[in-house]
Formats: sequence, structure tokens, C-alpha cells
Amino acid sequence: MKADVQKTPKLVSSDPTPNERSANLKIVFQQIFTTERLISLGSVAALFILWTVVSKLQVVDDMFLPSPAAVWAAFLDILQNGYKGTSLFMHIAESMIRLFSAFFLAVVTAIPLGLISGYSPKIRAAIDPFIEFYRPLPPLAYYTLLVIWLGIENESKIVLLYLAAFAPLYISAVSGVKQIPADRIHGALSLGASKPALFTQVIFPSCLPELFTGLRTAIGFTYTTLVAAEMVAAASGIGWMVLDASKFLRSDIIFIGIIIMGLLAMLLDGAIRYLEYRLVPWKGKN
Amino acid sequence: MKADVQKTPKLVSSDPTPNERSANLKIVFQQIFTTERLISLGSVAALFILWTVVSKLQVVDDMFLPSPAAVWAAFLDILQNGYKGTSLFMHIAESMIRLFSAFFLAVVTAIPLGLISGYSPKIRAAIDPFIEFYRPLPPLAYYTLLVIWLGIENESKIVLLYLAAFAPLYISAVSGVKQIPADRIHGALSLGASKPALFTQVIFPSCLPELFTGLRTAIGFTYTTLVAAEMVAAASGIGWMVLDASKFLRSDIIFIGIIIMGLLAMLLDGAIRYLEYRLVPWKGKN
Amino acid sequence: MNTSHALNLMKPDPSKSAPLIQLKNIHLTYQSNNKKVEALRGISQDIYEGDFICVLGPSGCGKTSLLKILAGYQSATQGEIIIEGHKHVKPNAEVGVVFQHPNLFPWLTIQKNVEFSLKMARVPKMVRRKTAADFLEMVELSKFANMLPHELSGGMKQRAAIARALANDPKIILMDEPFGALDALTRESMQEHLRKIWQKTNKSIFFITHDVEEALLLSTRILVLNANPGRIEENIANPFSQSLLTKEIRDIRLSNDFVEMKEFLVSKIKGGPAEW
Amino acid sequence: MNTSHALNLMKPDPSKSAPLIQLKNIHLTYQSNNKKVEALRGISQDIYEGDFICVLGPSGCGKTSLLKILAGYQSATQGEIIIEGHKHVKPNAEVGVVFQHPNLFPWLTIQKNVEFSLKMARVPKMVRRKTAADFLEMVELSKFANMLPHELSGGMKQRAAIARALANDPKIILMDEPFGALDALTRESMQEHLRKIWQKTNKSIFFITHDVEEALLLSTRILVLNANPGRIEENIANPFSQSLLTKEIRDIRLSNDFVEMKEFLVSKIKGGPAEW
Amino acid sequence: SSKDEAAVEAVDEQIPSEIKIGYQVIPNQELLVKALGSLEKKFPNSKISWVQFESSRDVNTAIASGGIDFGLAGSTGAATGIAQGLSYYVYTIHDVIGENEAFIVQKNSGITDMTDLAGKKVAVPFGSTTHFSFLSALDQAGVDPASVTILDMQPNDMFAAWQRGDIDAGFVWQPTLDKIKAEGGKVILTSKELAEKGIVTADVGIVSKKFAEQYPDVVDTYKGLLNEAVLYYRDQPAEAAKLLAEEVGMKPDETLKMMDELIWLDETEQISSTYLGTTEAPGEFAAVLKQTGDFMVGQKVIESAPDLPVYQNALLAE
Ligand SMILES: Nc1ncnc2c1ncn2[C@@H]1O[C@H](COP(=O)(O)OP(=O)(O)OP(=O)(O)O)[C@@H](O)[C@H]1O
Ligand SMILES: Nc1ncnc2c1ncn2[C@@H]1O[C@H](COP(=O)(O)OP(=O)(O)OP(=O)(O)O)[C@@H](O)[C@H]1O
Ligand SMILES: [Mg+2]
Ligand SMILES: [Mg+2]
Repeated sequence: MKADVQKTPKLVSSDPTPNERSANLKIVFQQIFTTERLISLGSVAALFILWTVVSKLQVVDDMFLPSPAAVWAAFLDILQNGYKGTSLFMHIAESMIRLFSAFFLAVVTAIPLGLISGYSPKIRAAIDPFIEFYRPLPPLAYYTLLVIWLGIENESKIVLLYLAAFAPLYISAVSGVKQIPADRIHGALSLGASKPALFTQVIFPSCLPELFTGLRTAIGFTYTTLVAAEMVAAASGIGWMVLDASKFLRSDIIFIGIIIMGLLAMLLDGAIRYLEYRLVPWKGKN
Repeated sequence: MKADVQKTPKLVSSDPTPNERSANLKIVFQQIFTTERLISLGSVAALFILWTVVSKLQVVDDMFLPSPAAVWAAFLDILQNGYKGTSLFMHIAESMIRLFSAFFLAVVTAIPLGLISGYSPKIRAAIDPFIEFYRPLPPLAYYTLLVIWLGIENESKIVLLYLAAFAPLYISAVSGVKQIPADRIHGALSLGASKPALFTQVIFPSCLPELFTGLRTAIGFTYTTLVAAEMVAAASGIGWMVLDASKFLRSDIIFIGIIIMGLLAMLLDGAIRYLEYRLVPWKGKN
Repeated sequence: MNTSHALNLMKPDPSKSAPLIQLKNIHLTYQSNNKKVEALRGISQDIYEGDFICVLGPSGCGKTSLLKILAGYQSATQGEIIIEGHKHVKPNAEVGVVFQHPNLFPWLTIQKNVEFSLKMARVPKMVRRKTAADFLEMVELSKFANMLPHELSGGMKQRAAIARALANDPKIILMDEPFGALDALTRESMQEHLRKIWQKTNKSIFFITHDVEEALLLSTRILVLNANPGRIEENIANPFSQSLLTKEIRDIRLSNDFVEMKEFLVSKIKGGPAEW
Repeated sequence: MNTSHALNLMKPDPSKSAPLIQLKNIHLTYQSNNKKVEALRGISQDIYEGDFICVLGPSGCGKTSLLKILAGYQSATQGEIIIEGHKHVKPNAEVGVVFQHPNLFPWLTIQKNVEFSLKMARVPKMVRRKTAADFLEMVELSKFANMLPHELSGGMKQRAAIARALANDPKIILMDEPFGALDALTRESMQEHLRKIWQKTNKSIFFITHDVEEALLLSTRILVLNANPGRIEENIANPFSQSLLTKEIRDIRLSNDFVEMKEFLVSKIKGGPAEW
Repeated sequence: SSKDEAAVEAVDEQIPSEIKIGYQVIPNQELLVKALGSLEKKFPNSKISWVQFESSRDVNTAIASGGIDFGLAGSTGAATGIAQGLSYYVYTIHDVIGENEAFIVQKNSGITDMTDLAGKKVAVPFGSTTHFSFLSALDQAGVDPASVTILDMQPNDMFAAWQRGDIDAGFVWQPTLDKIKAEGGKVILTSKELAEKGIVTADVGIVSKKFAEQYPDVVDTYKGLLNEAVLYYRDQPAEAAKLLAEEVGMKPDETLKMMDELIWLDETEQISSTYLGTTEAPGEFAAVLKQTGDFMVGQKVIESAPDLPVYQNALLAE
């Protein structure tokens, strides 16, 4: 008999015997701690040891490279006492609120616009020049204009982040639509799909894999814009914290801020990847 | 007879008659001014007209939105007299030198490393954590550290830009290698390829399409980092010019600076696309 | 034997005079860059209810182009398609299409794929669930109703695509080399089952293939197209369509008549690749 | 008729006693997740110079796996491959491979693709240019030497891939359904030309197909594999290999013997798709 | 030739091949030296690099990385730097801040003094002298900083925000101060007034310890040139203003007004006990720095500040 179903979800329903259980545990262990994961852990550990040794040997000034202990102490301090009157959690929360507001706005505008642009070359022709023009502009170059236009409150910050997120999302939506095979559109029409149904039921889900790639790029780029957004008139936010610390040469705070930002970004990226895995199980499988 | 060759380069060798020539001209004209291009031109023109009208009507302050005439005057002024003692050309050149030095360094390091990482999961496991960690970090967050470590000269600026370019190039090289069909590697081995030959003659060219995508992303991201790089201790560069102008709220200079940056970026992107078209003619054609 | 209609094998045919679909003098010329390619010239054909028409022809003769015009995906340079007296210009639910590639919606389960056209027609949920289940049963995929397309094999996907086209209850189903990508064995069983479905539903089918045996084992009528420009070279009633109902396929295949008919059709398909 | 060697049709065969390649009791078990799949069990076969072996079998029976082991892309769980007395473990220039997909290097011209193996072997530029030109002439692609693969049709690319494999002068060429993706007509002319090339060069060829006719029209020997686990079901000398040299293909095809042999082989290929 | 090399080396020991000065665009003695080109004339064989900075923060970073030899920092920045253990000396006071930095409020905001600020939005550039001045003023008036919304803004952003009515007040320097005044701003407190109450702010010259110890003569020479510039300004203010106008990109009369708002110190004033003092008797400026540092600690801006002798040792007096 041919194995016709390529992937059948299997559920082990009967209770395993103790022996099987220990064998299973071993397999689970092997699956979690693959050679690759161990190597990754090892190389992170190696960097950490190098860092400790270098700062122990006092080859460079503490201000240039704070010791792991100092960074850890700074972390505990801001965890307990906050930084400049705001708790660490609130700094992170403020940044995330800005990030997600901008991101949400970008998702609900850039994606529909991108889908329509992808479908109609004429609309695309009208919109593309602006996107292509502003996309590579350094956010810092036009931030002052945004502040002049929108003020110093969250608006200008959110718009800056919004613009950062917009272009990658728009572009991924356009390219997603362009990649839809003509047969799929034709097929849907032959099955009686109307124009609106075509968009919501066929074009949108078809683009999901591309849109997730766009989401990841967009969140990455928005994230790198975060510090710029918190340069003006902010007194909170994880980006502002790093900037402020660099004003007073607090390398320990800069370090801990950067580590927090890096870990947060990896978390966000992981979350999107997980969402993608759940929502687009067919990605890459034809 | 079947049209066996899917694309045969055709050279018109015989001289066209005058009649043919005018027909040809018409066709060439139609090919250059497609409906889409005309729409794009139209929408850019529309924006321009809107801009003129709004600033003519004086609805907003000149500082908020300088008139096209004022921007044009500012352009002519910096074209003739330079900006703050440096000619416009030199500002652009300084920025481009920083950009290209960084970019060159990134290309010659990130691509080989990425190719090797793509080929060996173990090496990838050792390197990936660092890339994944620093990739989404806002350049402004760690720029202060770079300045402390490397000083205020071009080094720290170039390293900042280098780091911006490194991650996208590395990632594209890794994903390029991962996408090479196993059959191609096997096939090359069956044709007697040695390990080094495999890398230079098969793996590298196989990745070219992905690498070009990476190049475009990298130059885009490096470009957006340019202003940040010219924030500290610079007195030239197009990014510095915009920053300096925003210190004095010279909206006209900000505008012209942004327009120049946008056009330059489109030019760079176009150049890479052209290179890609010349060097990777097989892209997207299977 | 030009436009004569083959025996309808399934049932008495009271209305021989009213074809379901008429192809009227279809011409198609592609304009690519500065070159014109005449893809189809003067194709006329009547299709009646219950017809199973197979189209044979060398690569590039215009089979797919003809199908696209029939489906309404593309308009002819000249000529028209009439379905039950009305001009057919846009794709709609009357004309079902099965592509060479299964072309299912990858984000919908098999069940939801089959339901798609019913949902578009705003059929109530309960009804469409029942209808889809019936068609999945017909193509023997009931067990896989809740799986996503990528979890099934090629043959199963193609069957689901056929069920999807049937669920919509179109007047005619167009198929463009639907079994071309399958291996020989899967292919044979798919052919058998397509015949069974056709017999059960008595739909009209317009079926493109480049496999002469396939055409002989399925059709009631065979059109042979030839290239440059694409035109009907032969239009013959399939002499085996009657015996397929009664005899073993194996015996038909081994018969001399069959082998000779096959060779005859192959010889009619000209204009193969110029090289080699 | 287990390991007897078919007639070598091309030339006297002085060294019947020394096989070029020996497959010795090959076993292969895949371990995927926590499941074991026995893909091949106890495959033994001697291959002599000038042999043209066709391998038939249902989908999933292990044909490709066997070819990969022969090529050195994969190692057997048990058993070994001996080439001229030496164990073969890694892919090398002695064993050429032609894939189902042409698999040319898209950045190299056809000429450079064919030269590739010669460049790897550090053959001087002039010599390799000449050699490649000869092989391109053999596959009738001289006119297209300077084009890139994407500018050619599927059949032409597949011919170039054959030329590339030949240029390397391997001891044996392995082919995995090389004509599977081509349309029927192109396929037939490719078959004809492969026979011609084989006759000219007298290479050993190991050829996987699922088309029984193709096997009968090409091989000197036919292996039928069956699945679960993959093992040799039939191993027969092709009775038509002699007559292919003298008679018209068309006549052979029409002969009763041929049709019956075909039916016999089809009946031997079991384990097709379980459904339908 | 070995003799030649020795000679070159000897020269090298006294005069560096390059002198890197991190300056800021403030119309004071240093900018005048730059405009006069007197340093270039004095050391024709050395390369003089003038590197422009925007804030004390960047100057601190730059001197820490060895990117510059001399720098200009606000007293707040210098106090922070010394507290963080940056290895540099304060060798001169480029200017004492007077009326060129002021606290300015929207005319119609109803703010008349510091006690009216509760719940208002005030912008200052964090880490700058005005940051210190503002916090000190609040402290003196007994206002809890937490009751005021204090925003971190650079002067240009402050001006834009001001025009839009986004902020109620700001503590800022020239030329933004004048621009804001022109847009309906009312000055209610200047740094001069604060200085009279003992809250002194200044722009100071800093030199890296390494450079000062290797080339003490160069530092002295430079100090001499700075003094000459002060005298030139006092002598021919109009000429000096014309020179500086080009550097700051404003009209000479505007420039002169700004120059006059600063307090310029000549050599004798610098070594007086009010300011840098001498090695034997360190001036009161060390106390100003100490006070600034302590205050920043109190405001949790920095972690800790050292004792007075550390600041005294950081003064490079005669
Ligand atoms: N979009 C197009 N633009 C220009 N020429 C086209 C286009 N589509 C098809 N053609 C040409 O029209 C002719 C008929 O093509 P068509 O795809 O209909 O042939 P076919 O019979 O389906 O071939 P196959 O058996 O290979 O599928 C060919 O010569 C082809 O090159
Ligand atoms: N990498 C693998 N891991 C696990 N199982 C595999 C792997 N490759 C192949 N198999 C299994 O081994 C068996 C033989 O596969 P193989 O591809 O060799 O068959 P085949 O005869 O070439 O089939 P086809 O005619 O479809 O190409 C199949 O059951 C297949 O599912
Ligand atoms: Mg077709
Ligand atoms: Mg296979």
C-alpha cells in the first residue's frame, strides 16, 4: 500500500510503560538539545566567558566595557528602582505601546492598499513612486518634519514608526498578489466568486505567506526605528533609556538596555514565526 | 515547426526604410511611455501641484511647508555656494564614501561567512545567535558604544554602516545556500567537483539571485542608517546636512536634502537592479 | 464526418437539435512584442449534453488557448462561444475547469475547497456541507475531508479538484491535461474513475490530453488539432466508446483495432518538435 | 533467469566474467521521526559494460533510492557497491547522473555546462572546448552552444544534460526518469536518440522509468521492483533489444508480442496506489 | 640621517603633528580663536582639526575614545564626565553663562515663577547646563520635579513644539531663545540671575590628561591665544562680531548681542579664586562642579559623584 497521506498527525493514546517512557524522554531530550542548539549555547557561553575575562583583566576601562557583574547589578537596580522615575516594566510597556499602535495602523492600511495595488497595475503605478521614494529615506531625516507637523506627543512617534512599518508591508502585499498563479484567480472566478469575495477569500489568504515575511521585515525595521522615535520629547521607553544613559555615559545601563532590546526583538520575531506556523501551515509545501 | 528556443536575441541588421522607422519610433515611444509610466508621472505631478497650491494659499507656515519655489531656491543656493563651507557634491561624496566603504567590507565578509554558514549547520549554529541578537537592534542604541570604542573619525561611522549592511547580506547568503537543490550539489560532485570548486563554481553562483535581493535590502537599510552615522562629530555628508538644517529649522534645506537622498537611493537601487539584470539573467526563469 | 455528433451512450437524446455549447468560428492571434502568433483559426464545434470530447494535438497547437476561450479567461480575436443561446464572455459558475495542476486553495480543507463554489452562491451552510460530503464520497475522499491539500498525494488532490468542479454543478467541465502530472498507475485508476463519474452525472466534458490511449479510453468524440495555425485536423466519433461500457479495458487495449486506431491518431498528430 | 546477462548487441563481449559494477545485497531503511521505512531489501545485480538496464516499478518502491546509492549520494544500510573491484562510497566522476529535471547550471552556457566536468578535471582549455563541441554535436545542440539553459526548451535542456554526463566519460550513466516531464512526442524522439548515443558510445546505462513501453524500446535488460520493501520482482532480458536494431519501431509496437509483453510487465508492477 | 630623525623626534615631543579640537558653535573665546586662525599661525607644522559637536555628551564620548585632544563642554557635562572618571582636565572657562540661557514661558500660560509650573510641560535638553539650571531653580523654589512634565528636547525641536503650542515653557540658549521670544515667549529667569544665587553654569575647556601631560607647552600656548582673543573682543567688539557672524551664520549685530550676553574671562580672571584659581589655591569653580555633580546625583541623573579634591585635581591651573 502506498503511503498516500504525506503527513498524518499521530496521537499516542495508550499509556507508555516505564521503559518506553524513559526511552521517550531520551528522544524528547535529543529533540530539544540538538547538536546545533548545544553549539549555539556554547558559543553564547564562550562570548560571556570572554567578556568576563576581559573585564577581570582590566585591559579596558570599565566605562568602555562594564563587567558582567556591573551590568547585572545595573539590571537588578533598574528592576527594583526603575530608571529615572519610571519602572523598567513601564519603559518597556511604553515602547511596546508605541510600536504596536504604529504596527496595527500599518497592518490595516498597508496590507489592503498593497493587495489592491498588486491586483491593479494602474493603482500600483499611481502609488509606487511615493513608496519607492520614501522607503529608503532615513527616518531621522524626516523626523524633524514630523515633529513640526504633528507635535511632540506620541502622534509623531507613532507616525514615524508607522512609516517604517508601512513600506515593507505594502511591498510584501504587492509581491504576494503578483505571485498568485493566474490559474488560481481564474479558478475562483469559474467557481462563481464575485470581486469582493475574490479579494477576501482568495487573494488575501493566498498572500498570507508573503505577508508574514513582510510582517517580520516590518517589525524588524520598526524596531530599529524605535530609538530614533524616542529621541524627541520622550521621558520613557526602552529606547529613550538607552539614549539617556548614553548622555551620562552609563555604559552599564546602555548594555542592559541593549540586551533587553535584543531579547525583546527575538521574542517578537519568535512570536510572529509561531503565528505563521499556526496560520500558514501550507507555507513552502506545494 | 515548434518554437524551440524560448528567447532568441534578435538583431535588426538591415537598415529600416523611412516608413518602418517611423513605425519603429512609435513602438519605441509606446514602450517607453506605457500607461503605467504615464500614471506614475501624473501622480507625481499631482502631488507637486497640490504642494504648490497649498503653499500658495498660505494655509500653513513656511516653516512647516516651504513652497516649491523656496526649495528650488535653496537647491540652487547650495548647488552654487555649498552648505556650511562644503559643496553639495562633496557632501554627497562624503556620504557615499562612508556608505560604500562599509558596504564593500560587508560584502567581502558577510557573503563568504554566510555561504559557509549556509553549508554547515554547525558553523551556522555558532554564529546565528549573535546575528539574530544584534540584527534588530536600533543602530542608535549602540552607536555611543561604537564611538567610545572606535573614536569619532570615519571608523565608527563606517562600522555602524557595516553592521547595518552585514546582517541582511549574511542572512541572504545563508538562505541562498539553503535553497540550493540537493540535486545540484550532488550533480556537481558527480561531475568531479572538489570542495573548493563546489564553493566557488557552484554554491556561490547558485546564490547570486538571493544575494542580489540581500544587496538591495542591505543597501536600503544601510542608507537609512546614514543619518544616524553622521550625527556625531561630522561636518559633512548629506545626512549631516539634513540634521544640521533641522537644528536651524531650515525646512527648505531639509526638503531639498530629503529629495536628494530619496533620488540617490532610487538611483542606487536601480543600479543594483541593473547589475542583477546583467549578471543574473536566469533569475526567476526555470 | 465533420460535425456529426457521436452516440450519446447514456440515455435517449430527445433534443439533438439544441447543442449545449457552440464554438462558432473561433480565431485567436497573440500579439507578443512586435510578432503576431496565430494560435487558432476557424474552430467550430457543437457540444451536447453528455458529450465527452477529448482534444489531442502536438505541443503548442493551441489546446490550452481554446480551453481558456471556452472558460472565458481569454477572449477570441474573432468568433464566439454560445452557451444555451447566450454569449459566454466571462468566467462563471456554468463552466467548471480542472487544471493540469490540482490548483486547490491551500488554506482550505478538502471539504471547504469542495464547498467553495456553494459558499459563493450563498447556499446555506447545512446544505453545502451535505453536498460537499456527497461529492467527496463520490471521489472516495470522505476520510480526508478535514485535511489540508498539502497533506494529500497528487492523485488525491486531483480527485478533490474534480469534486470541487462537480459540486458547483456546471453545465460543462473543461479539463486541461488533468492527469498529465500523475504516474502511469495512478493515471489509469483516475481514468477509470473519471469515466464512472461521467456516467453517473452525465455531464459534458471537454478534456485535453496528449495521450492518445487516454483519449480512446475516455471520449465519445475525439478532436485532433494541429499547429500553425491551430485548427481541427480530425473530428471523429470514438469507435470504442460503446464497447468500453461492456468489455474489459484490458481486452480493448489488446485488440488490433485499438492498436491501429492509436497508430492512426498518432500519425495525424503532426508538427511535433522540429528538432530530433 | 536471475542474474544472467542480456545479449550485448553492439559488439563482441570478451570479458563476460568481469562485471563493471556489482550491487551486493543492498538494504536500505529510512529512519524518519520515530518510524522506520524499509525502502530496499536485498538488491543484487551485476552490470556489465554496454548494458542498458531499465528499472520499472510503482511509485515509492525505491527506484530513486537505489539510484542514489549507486551514485554515492546516500549510503546503504547494508550491502555495497563495487565498481571495477573498488568500493564506491562517494559521488565521483566515474558515475554520471542525469536527473528527471535537467539540472543544468543556469549561469553557464550550454557549452560551459558540458565543459564543467572537464574543467574540474583540469583538462586544458582547448581540449575541453573541442570535447564539449563534439558532444553538443552528437546531441544536435551545436547551434545553441552559447545560450543559457533558460533560453532552451525542456527537451533541449535534457539533451544538454545527457551531453554533460557523457563528456565526463563516466563508466556508467544513471538516469532517473529523464524523460518523465516531456510531452509524448518530444519523449519519443528523445528515446530514439538516447538509443543512438548508447549505440555510438557503448556506455553502460541504468535507466529508471515508469513507462513500460519506454523500457521495452530502450533496454537490454529490465528490472521490475516492487514495494514494501523494495525488492527485485522480475529481472528479464528484453526480447526486443535485438529486433530494435533491424525493424521499424512502429512495426515492433504493433506486434502482438510487444503488446502482450507490455501487458505482462504492467501486471507485474503491483502495489500501485491503494485508493481507487 | 639618524641625526635628522632624532631632530624630528625632538620636535615631535614638543609639538604634536596634529591637534584635534572639539568645539561647539557658541560665540566665545574659542570660536574667536578658530575664526582668527591664530592657532594655525602658531603651529604651522601641525595639522589643526576643528571638529564640531552638538552636545557635551558627544564631547565626553569623543574625548573618552581619544578622538579629540581639546573639547568644549558645559559645566554640567564636565561634572558628569569627571564623576564618571573620564580622564581629562578643565583648563579654562570659555565663558560663564549669563543671559544667553534663560527660562522662557508662553505669554498666555499664566506662569510667572517656578511655583506655577505644576502640571505644565517644560522642555530642556537633558544633560545640558540648562537641565541643571532648571532643576536647581525648581529646587530653590521648593517645587517637586515630579509635579512637572519635563521633556527631553533639543533646541530646534523645542522651537517647533513651541510654535505648535505643544509646550508651556523651556530652558534654552541662543539663538533659539531669541526665536522663541519672537514667537510670544516671556523670559522669567536667566542663568545670570541663577548665578547670582550661586548656581553657576559655564562652558569649560577640557583637555585629555594624556595630551596635557605630553604637551604642557601646547596647552599653555593655547591658553595664551584664548586670552588674546578675549582681549581682541574687548578691544574691537565689532570686528570680533563680524568674524564670528560667519561662524554662527547670523548677522553681525545679532552675533554681537549674543557675545555680550556671555561673560568672557581674561587670564587674570581665570586664575582668580572665583574661578580656576591656582595649583596652590584651587578656585571656587571646583566647588561649582562638585555642587553640580552632587545635584545630579540627587536628581538620580548619575549614580555617584566624587569628593571635592577630585574636582580640584581636575582643574588644570597655573
Ligand atoms: N500569452 C501568450 N502570448 C503569446 N503567445 C502565446 C501565449 N500563450 C500561448 N501562446 C502561443 O500560442 C500557441 C498555442 O499555445 P497553447 O498553450 O494554447 O498550446 P497547447 O496546445 O496548450 O500546448 P501544450 O500541449 O504544450 O500545453 C503557442 O505557439 C504559444 O507559444
Ligand atoms: N529521505 C527520506 N526519508 C524517509 N523516507 C524516504 C526518504 N526518501 C524516500 N523515502 C521513502 O522510501 C520509499 C522509496 O522512495 P523512492 O523515492 O526511492 O521511490 P521511487 O521508486 O523513486 O518513487 P517514484 O516513482 O515516486 O519516484 C518511499 O516509501 C518513500 O516514502
Ligand atoms: Mg496546454
Ligand atoms: Mg523516484
